Amino acid sequence: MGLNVSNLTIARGGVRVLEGVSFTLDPGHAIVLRGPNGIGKTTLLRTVAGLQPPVSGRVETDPDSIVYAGHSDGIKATLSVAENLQFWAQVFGETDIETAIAAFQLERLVTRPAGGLSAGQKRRLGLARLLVTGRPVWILDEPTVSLDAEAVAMFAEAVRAHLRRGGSALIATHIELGLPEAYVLEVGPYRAVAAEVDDFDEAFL
Amino acid sequence: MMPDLGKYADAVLSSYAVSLVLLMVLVWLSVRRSKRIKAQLQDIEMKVKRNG
Amino acid sequence: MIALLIRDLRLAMRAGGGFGLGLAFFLIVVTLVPFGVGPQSDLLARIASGILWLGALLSCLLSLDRILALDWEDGSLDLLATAPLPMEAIVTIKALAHWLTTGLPLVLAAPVFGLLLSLPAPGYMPLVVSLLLGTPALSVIGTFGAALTVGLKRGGLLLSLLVLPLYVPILIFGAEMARRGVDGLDYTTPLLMLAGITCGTIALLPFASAAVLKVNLR
Amino acid sequence: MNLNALWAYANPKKFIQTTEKVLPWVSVLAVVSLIVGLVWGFFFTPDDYRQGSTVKIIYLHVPSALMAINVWLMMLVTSLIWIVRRHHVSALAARAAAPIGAVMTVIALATGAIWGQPMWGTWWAWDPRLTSFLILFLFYLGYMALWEAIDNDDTAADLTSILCLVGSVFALLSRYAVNFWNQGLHQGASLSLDKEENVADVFWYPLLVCIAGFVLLFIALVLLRTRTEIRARRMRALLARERMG
Repeated sequence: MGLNVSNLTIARGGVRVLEGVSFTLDPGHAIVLRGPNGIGKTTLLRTVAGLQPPVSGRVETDPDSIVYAGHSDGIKATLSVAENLQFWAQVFGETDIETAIAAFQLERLVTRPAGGLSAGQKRRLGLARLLVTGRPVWILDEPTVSLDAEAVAMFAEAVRAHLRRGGSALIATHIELGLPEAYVLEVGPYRAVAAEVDDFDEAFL
Repeated sequence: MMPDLGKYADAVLSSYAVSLVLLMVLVWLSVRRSKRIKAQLQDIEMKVKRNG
Repeated sequence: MIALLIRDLRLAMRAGGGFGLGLAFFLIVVTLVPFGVGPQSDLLARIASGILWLGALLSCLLSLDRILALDWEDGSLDLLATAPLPMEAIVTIKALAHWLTTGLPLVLAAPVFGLLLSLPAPGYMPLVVSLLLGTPALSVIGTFGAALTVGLKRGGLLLSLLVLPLYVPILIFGAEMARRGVDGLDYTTPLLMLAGITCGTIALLPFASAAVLKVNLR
Repeated sequence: MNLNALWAYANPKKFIQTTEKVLPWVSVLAVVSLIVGLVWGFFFTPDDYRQGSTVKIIYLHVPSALMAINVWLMMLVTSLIWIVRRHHVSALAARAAAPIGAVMTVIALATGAIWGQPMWGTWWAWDPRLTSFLILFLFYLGYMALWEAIDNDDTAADLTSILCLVGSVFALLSRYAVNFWNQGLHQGASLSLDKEENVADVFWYPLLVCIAGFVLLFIALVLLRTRTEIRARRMRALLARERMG
């Protein structure tokens, strides 16, 4: 089960930002989205994840195959690391959290309240959540923010293992992840062309 | 000319006054905002066109 | 779904604000009323049912903005929206958790507070029943209001302005039922109306809340 | 006439062009009929044998009360059109109408209170009709506040439409609840429109003209304000595009 995006046009705050975006993400592959700030990478990821409707074009995928991780990790400060992971595992109908804890080296932190973690540790916990969901298509928005070099390597290894299991990943990032096998997609060329000013219609532009 | 309103003159006159004032304020505000927005939009349209 | 409910209840317990705060507010309202209207027990007895209903409504209102705001801020709502739970289920669970932490304690505490306000003996039963029937609707409507205002910076006041008019029918029938009970009158009609409104609200409003929340997550 | 042709007017540009021509006529008609109706009612009608000269308040009270409810109904319809067909003009018309409805509600309440003072001996009674109007006013306030509070126009349109739908149901429930709660002083039959035969012809004809005047005034204001909202919306869209470069 992959992800097929065809001729997608997306808008942020009523203004078109990207148009004609097309790509296919097959099982076992990863795509890295690149482009300057404000070009619409986050909007694109949210549209693909089904959080907002596209202006036009299609996203073909099984919505039950996608897991999304945005800028914030959805971590509850008063719950412990294990409780946080357990909750998300239960929501997605899974039980195993040990693999995820091991993959991001959270063993020593499991009983700590998540509120007491450092920013990087929180991020690792947020990424560990991806593993407990058991879903094949990862959609990640700036996953490596506040991670140190060692943790980035940890993350790259987790993604590689995920791809080996037949999963796939769509990642927006600015830094080098150390994933040479990933296909890099520059979104800059898809920047929406502004319409004529005089000819205004439903979109008021 | 003025009709004899009897002992209820206050009530009748004040209700007409209140209603007409409210209606006029509503109309005045609507018209004022309409003019202001129209002018602002024209400014912006000019500017956008100049910038291409 | 159970997991979400358990998590919300656990969070309410750990944060401490959940069970305690609403009840404490309720107690303060009940304590302040005699200062405002005088300590005569016949006067208090006459207004007790109304005060208890108003107090319950206000302390319910107090915690509404927490229903969704916390999950919005830390991104949990985005993640829940892509989880295999329908949005309707999420808002229903949220409302249920709010009721269990706010509404239910109020219902249980109402008889005790009734004593403080010298509520006449025949009034206890209809008061508790009316609160038991009415407070779930308050939570469900409150969740709708919370969903409407979830992304706003100054949502709290707006939330009250939006939610309070929606509370009118429930307050009227609930308080009417309690008042008729105090006077020893037949309260079947308001009981049935209240039950009907609550059932209708619980059945239909989550769809509106879910639609609103999806719009706000865009 | 082909019904689908009607939707063409839902295009903002077309709407502005069309209303440009219609608006002056509607405005003139509204002013003329309001002046005719109110002058006729104020100067050339007799006093009621029971209510004396206060009956003249009817020419403001009844039309404004009617409009207070009808404006909400119009907002309900345009909200539904927005939800189903997603025509922006429709959502903006609802936004434009809300303050008018709120003012109509205030006029109905104020004239009602002034009228109630000599008739019932009190400015305010928790009478079902008066109370319902007060609740309606709160709904208008909440609706307008929600529009103002949200930055993104499409989000605001979606949320206020749903609030309008839910609010309508609860407003109706409140109406019944309030009726049940207090039977009230307000004379229903003698002055209300449901039983028009009870209003003598001398009062009835100027009243009809006044109602027509209020309706026309509402239409003129809604058109004017919708045009303003469309322009404001286009202005925000242009500014947003400028910022994105």
